[in-house]
Amino acid sequence: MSHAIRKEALRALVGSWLAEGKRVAGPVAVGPGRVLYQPLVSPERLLLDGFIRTVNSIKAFVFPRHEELYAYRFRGRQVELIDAPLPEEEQIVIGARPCDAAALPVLDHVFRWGTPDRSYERRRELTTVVTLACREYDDHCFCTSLDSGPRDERGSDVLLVEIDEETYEVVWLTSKGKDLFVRHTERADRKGTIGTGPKRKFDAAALERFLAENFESPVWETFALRCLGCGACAYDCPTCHCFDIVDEGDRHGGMRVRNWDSCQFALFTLHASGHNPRTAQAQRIRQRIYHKFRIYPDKFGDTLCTGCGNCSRGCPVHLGIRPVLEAISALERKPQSAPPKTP
Amino acid sequence: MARIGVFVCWCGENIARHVDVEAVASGAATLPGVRTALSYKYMCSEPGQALIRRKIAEEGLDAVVVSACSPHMHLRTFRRAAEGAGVNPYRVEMANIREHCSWVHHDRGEATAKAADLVRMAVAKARLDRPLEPICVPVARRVMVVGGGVAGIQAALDVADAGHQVVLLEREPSIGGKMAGLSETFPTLDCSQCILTPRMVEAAQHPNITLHTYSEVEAVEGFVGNFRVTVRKRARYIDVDRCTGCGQCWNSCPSKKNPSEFDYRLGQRTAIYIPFPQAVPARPVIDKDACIKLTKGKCGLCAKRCEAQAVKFDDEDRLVVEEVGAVVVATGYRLYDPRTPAAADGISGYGEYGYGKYADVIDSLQFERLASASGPTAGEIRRPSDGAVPKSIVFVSCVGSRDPAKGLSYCSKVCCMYNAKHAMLYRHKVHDGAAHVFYMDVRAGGKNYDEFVRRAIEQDGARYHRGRVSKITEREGKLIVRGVDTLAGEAITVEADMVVLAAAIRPAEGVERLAQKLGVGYDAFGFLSESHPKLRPVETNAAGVFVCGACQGPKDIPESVAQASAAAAKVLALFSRDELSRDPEIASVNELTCAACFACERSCPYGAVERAELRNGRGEFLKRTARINPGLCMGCGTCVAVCPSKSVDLDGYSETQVYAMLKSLT
Amino acid sequence: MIEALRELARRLLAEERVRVVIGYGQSSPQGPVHPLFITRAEDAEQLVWNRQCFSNLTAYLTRKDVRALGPAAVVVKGCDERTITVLEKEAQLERERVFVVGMVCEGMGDPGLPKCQVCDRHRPRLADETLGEAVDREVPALERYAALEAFLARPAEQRMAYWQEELARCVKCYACRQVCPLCYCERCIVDKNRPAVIDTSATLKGNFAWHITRAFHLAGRCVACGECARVCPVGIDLTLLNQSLARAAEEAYGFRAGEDPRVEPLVGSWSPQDREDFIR
Amino acid sequence: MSQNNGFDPKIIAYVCNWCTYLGADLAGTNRLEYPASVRIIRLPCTGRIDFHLIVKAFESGADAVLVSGCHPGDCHYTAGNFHARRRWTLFRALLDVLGIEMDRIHFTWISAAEGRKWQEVVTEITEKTKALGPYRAYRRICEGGA
Repeated sequence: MSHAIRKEALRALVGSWLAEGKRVAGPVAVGPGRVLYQPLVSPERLLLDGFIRTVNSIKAFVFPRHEELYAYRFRGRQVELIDAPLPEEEQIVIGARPCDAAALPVLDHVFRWGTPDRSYERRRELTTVVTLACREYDDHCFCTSLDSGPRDERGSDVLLVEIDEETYEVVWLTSKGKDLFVRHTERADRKGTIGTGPKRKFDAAALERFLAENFESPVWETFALRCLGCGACAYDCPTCHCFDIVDEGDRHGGMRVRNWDSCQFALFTLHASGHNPRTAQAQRIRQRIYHKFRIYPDKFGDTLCTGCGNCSRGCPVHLGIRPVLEAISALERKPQSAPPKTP
Repeated sequence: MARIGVFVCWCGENIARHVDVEAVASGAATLPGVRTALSYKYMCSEPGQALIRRKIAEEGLDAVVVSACSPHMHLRTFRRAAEGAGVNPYRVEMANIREHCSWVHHDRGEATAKAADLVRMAVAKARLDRPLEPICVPVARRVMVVGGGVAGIQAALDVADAGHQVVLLEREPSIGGKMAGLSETFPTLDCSQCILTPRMVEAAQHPNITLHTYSEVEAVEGFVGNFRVTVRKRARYIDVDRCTGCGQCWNSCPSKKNPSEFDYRLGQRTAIYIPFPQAVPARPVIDKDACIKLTKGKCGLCAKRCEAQAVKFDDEDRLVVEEVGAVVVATGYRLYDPRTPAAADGISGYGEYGYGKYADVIDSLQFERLASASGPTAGEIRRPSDGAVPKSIVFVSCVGSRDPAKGLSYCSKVCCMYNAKHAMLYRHKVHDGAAHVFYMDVRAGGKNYDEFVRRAIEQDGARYHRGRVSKITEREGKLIVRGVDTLAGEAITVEADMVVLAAAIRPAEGVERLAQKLGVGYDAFGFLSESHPKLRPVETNAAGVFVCGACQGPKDIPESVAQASAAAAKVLALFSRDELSRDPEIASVNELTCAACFACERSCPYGAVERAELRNGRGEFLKRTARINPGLCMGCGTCVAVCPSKSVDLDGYSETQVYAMLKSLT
Repeated sequence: MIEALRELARRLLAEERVRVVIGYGQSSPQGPVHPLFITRAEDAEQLVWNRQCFSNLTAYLTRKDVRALGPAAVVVKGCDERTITVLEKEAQLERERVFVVGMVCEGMGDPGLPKCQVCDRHRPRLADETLGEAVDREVPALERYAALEAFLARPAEQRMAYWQEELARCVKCYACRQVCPLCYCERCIVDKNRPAVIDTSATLKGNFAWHITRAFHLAGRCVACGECARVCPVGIDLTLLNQSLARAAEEAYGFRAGEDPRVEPLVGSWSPQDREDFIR
Repeated sequence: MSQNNGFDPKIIAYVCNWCTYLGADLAGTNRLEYPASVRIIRLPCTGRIDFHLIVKAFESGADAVLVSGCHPGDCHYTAGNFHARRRWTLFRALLDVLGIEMDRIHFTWISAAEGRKWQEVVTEITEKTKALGPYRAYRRICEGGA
């Protein structure tokens, strides 16, 4: 036996959340062929089918692209610091993909490490993630290569698995998730079923071997030629979490704010002295791969990637992680003498 | 953090009347970087400047904000004062709370609030001022004098006599200006031409003077010490170098009935002509609209007669470039034309006086020609209509002057004197004639001036009526002048044979265009603006450009000549230096971030941007970059605006400063 | 055409006329087409040419690591080649160091991109060698700006509301900047912090400032390759901004960026007769 | 100034040092009164006035912006205003497509002699801006957050 909800009922439920004044976000079509997680204004705009996944991720709902840390006010010649108010609104993310939700525990390691990040913590508490298991995949998807899959439950509060065209199975994974759905489901005798996910695209073990020995490999330069050095991959990534802190204000005072940043920007590592330790795009691409697959794992025992493929999907030149890891994996399989295929 | 002193000036009552200067100062004292803020009655006075110097020493200030008048008025003054106390002069800023505030906003609350804003902006800017050192540029010791009337001639001769080169420019075919056409001059009644002609010749023959007649300023480039003036030499149709001035041409010219400009249309001249016998240079020009050869293609008699073969019918305008270090503007005046209303000037005109309608209503410059021995009547007073000697003349003062309702608000200053002179000259020549003068006041301030007017009335019997003329009509060959005598309190009517209108003095035609080329300001009437009405009367706000004579305001000959000598003295002071120091507020490139797109190069009006390469200590090529040549940059900042990465910045108006000023207004 | 292209690439590399050929590649027949760098003659068969060759590859001509390879050949479409003119005018490349391979193009995408519907440069004109045969058709200026026209027909408040909604999505990933062949500054103005001209925050304020800046920095320069809008991950139609400037340049000064290598850049030149009906 | 619900518009004027600034000086010398709504930022030349300054003014809370310099042909630096004119022409097209209220951006040529024109222009744009009210749309942009 399982719990189920019909799709219209789900939409009505979303409507009732909105009516209660809750913040709800989910996939919305913002243009031809372009679906993004966006705050919902009406349940009708929620998109549950007809796309592989959004180009952005749900991380913005716990780690906004722009966040006020604290305010400062000039009082004569003194400066007064005022804490930014912590978020208070409950929010529900509906229609998240497992590769989005699985990123949340990954982010947790970072933001709860050492001194916990108060506003991140608060947002995590206030956020309920309702995930939709994947039935379709595209060439960019590679969750299975990282031992994840289309119904990965990590990070989700509720997992919806399609039973048929009308109905989802509702699997509550946390009490927060259960509270949302418990009175709105019907009992069903079927469980939702989905496939095994995208075919494996590279060998993670081979990658590990390669990274252990090839920090100085010329292969990084061949990838770098194509990379334009924008931040689309990092900003579309559910796990990338680098930020920049700046002050913005006027003569009365202002705000210290935290904004997303990307290690792919040429000036990301520019020091105040003028020195820049990563002057070449090759170094920056290498950094991104190493951080995700070696530095972060060494520190937290997990991978800083869920295999969502957004870095390629949103990439102006269709680079991103998968093509790089595929090439590396191929290199590891071949004898070392052969030069890498031109990316 | 900067150590700024804010000094708020009362300017006597000028600022303090509408701005609460104490509140402005106490508000300024709380601003970041401000060490001291105080107000004082006259900040530009010596005690005021001493106060600034003392505070700089006491408080260890490194920047100064003076909240007073326009920086165009006193920035230099305060920079010098601050420099005297050891503050870099380019760390001095002014908040203009007089011209831009107290003089234009009379609500005390609003004016004070705005003044506080202006001070805050200036402090924000001063906080970011960099200390700078002036840039030195060489001076071209050569002056251009624009206008060859008595003022221009005087200025030219003074500078030339001091040993410097002068380029004297005159629009008409001959130098001499208005004075060359005057009869006798007040208050001495000496012959105008007798005193001027020798000076004209002297100017023409002076080894240091280059004369361009029939020429105008086409364009001006450059800056003080280094102007490049393009002169348009109008086609004269005469090869001046070949011409001997023999007169064969004009004596043989069949086109004789052209109104003479020099005689103000009272006489006639030929198509090829010299404006008057004593013209300098004594070389003719051809009036291309009157010349039969040039209009119809036949004739050419003058060319046939010319033994020197100096007539060139194919002559064209030529452009000559003169490089000079200074310019003196002496473009003089013209008379207001009482006939036509000028809507643009708000002048409704004096149609009721019948000027242009009745031949015997003339203006005062025309009367000068009638009274002049070299004039169309050889000095006999004869009326234009029939050549009869008028037995009664009415002289009308203030036609256009002192009449904001219909004419111009200002006093033309010289009319009272020449009215008296005209009455006197007429009575000397026509003993039984009646000279009536209608006047509003008689303004005869000046050495021997009032005595001169008294003489006209008491010895020469001029009849003065205090009042305006309301209408002039013609009846049976007589002009009926209706007016009022406000002293007698009665309307009076005078039957006159001739009426002379003392029309207002206006600046010469086209002076605005010239002023614009030179960057000189002018007032609503077109008179050029001096830097300061009292302290810098012949300087203008365009450095290196000076004014003298009636282009700056109505004046008589002695005043014009005095001003011309003053302008010459200013030029000589400028030329006494080998080089000028120029404000170093110029652009510079951050060569590390410059993308070398050279948008700046394309936008620079001075060609001051160079393409350069950046190399490391070992001389290895790093990148290309734009670079500013500080000798050529004039600091307009156009490069800053077009630089996409904002790798160019302009000292004194830097990006940080402008944004800081904006921020100070939030 | 594709064989001719590969042959040309092979020849250029074999004869060492260039060190790299910048063209298009495809990892699988259904996969997306991406920029490809060929440095060995034998790899030339990896080059592809089809209706998915969107990228304006001239963006790579100013890249430091690409330049370091040596003289380059670049595959261009008619729309792309105009950037080469602009880059040359702005001293960003030495034309003789670049071998321009022009591809006659019937339009990209299926159905064709909007820019391809009004394209009047199917056949490159400035290339060193052009492959393929086609005829250009003249497109009236109005047709080129039809989308802009339609947008401008909305009242100003609606336009403002539209941009507030659109730009609210911008995350400032700067893909628009990085993909643009004419955004070659090493230190973009948005990264300047003394003073900070543009808020780096992806707030509405920072986003307006950024997009105004990005668009205006391309005034009289943008060749309408449309890459900025195509790559925007959040789907903001930046071409409307670019077009507004392009049309103003065309209307006021009869200027189209990159069309004529003899004409001086628009910003940085002037005429006393320039119109000024908006100036009192 | 309180006839319009107490709204005192904030107007930023970018003016060139040699013409319009002196024109405003002349207005002062001639005691020509006008509303105290304008804050002048003096720059050497209109050539220096780039579009960022206009954007920044609105970001700083301006309800209107005035940009003013020498008449064509009178530029102290010979051509700065010609360069500026071309840029403004283009920039206006961009602002227009963005739906920026064009009634809030004013361009004038005011010479050193035109004190009266300065008075008229400031008076007029102040009245116009009062009628338009505060520039709420741009305030919304600035307060819109992320």
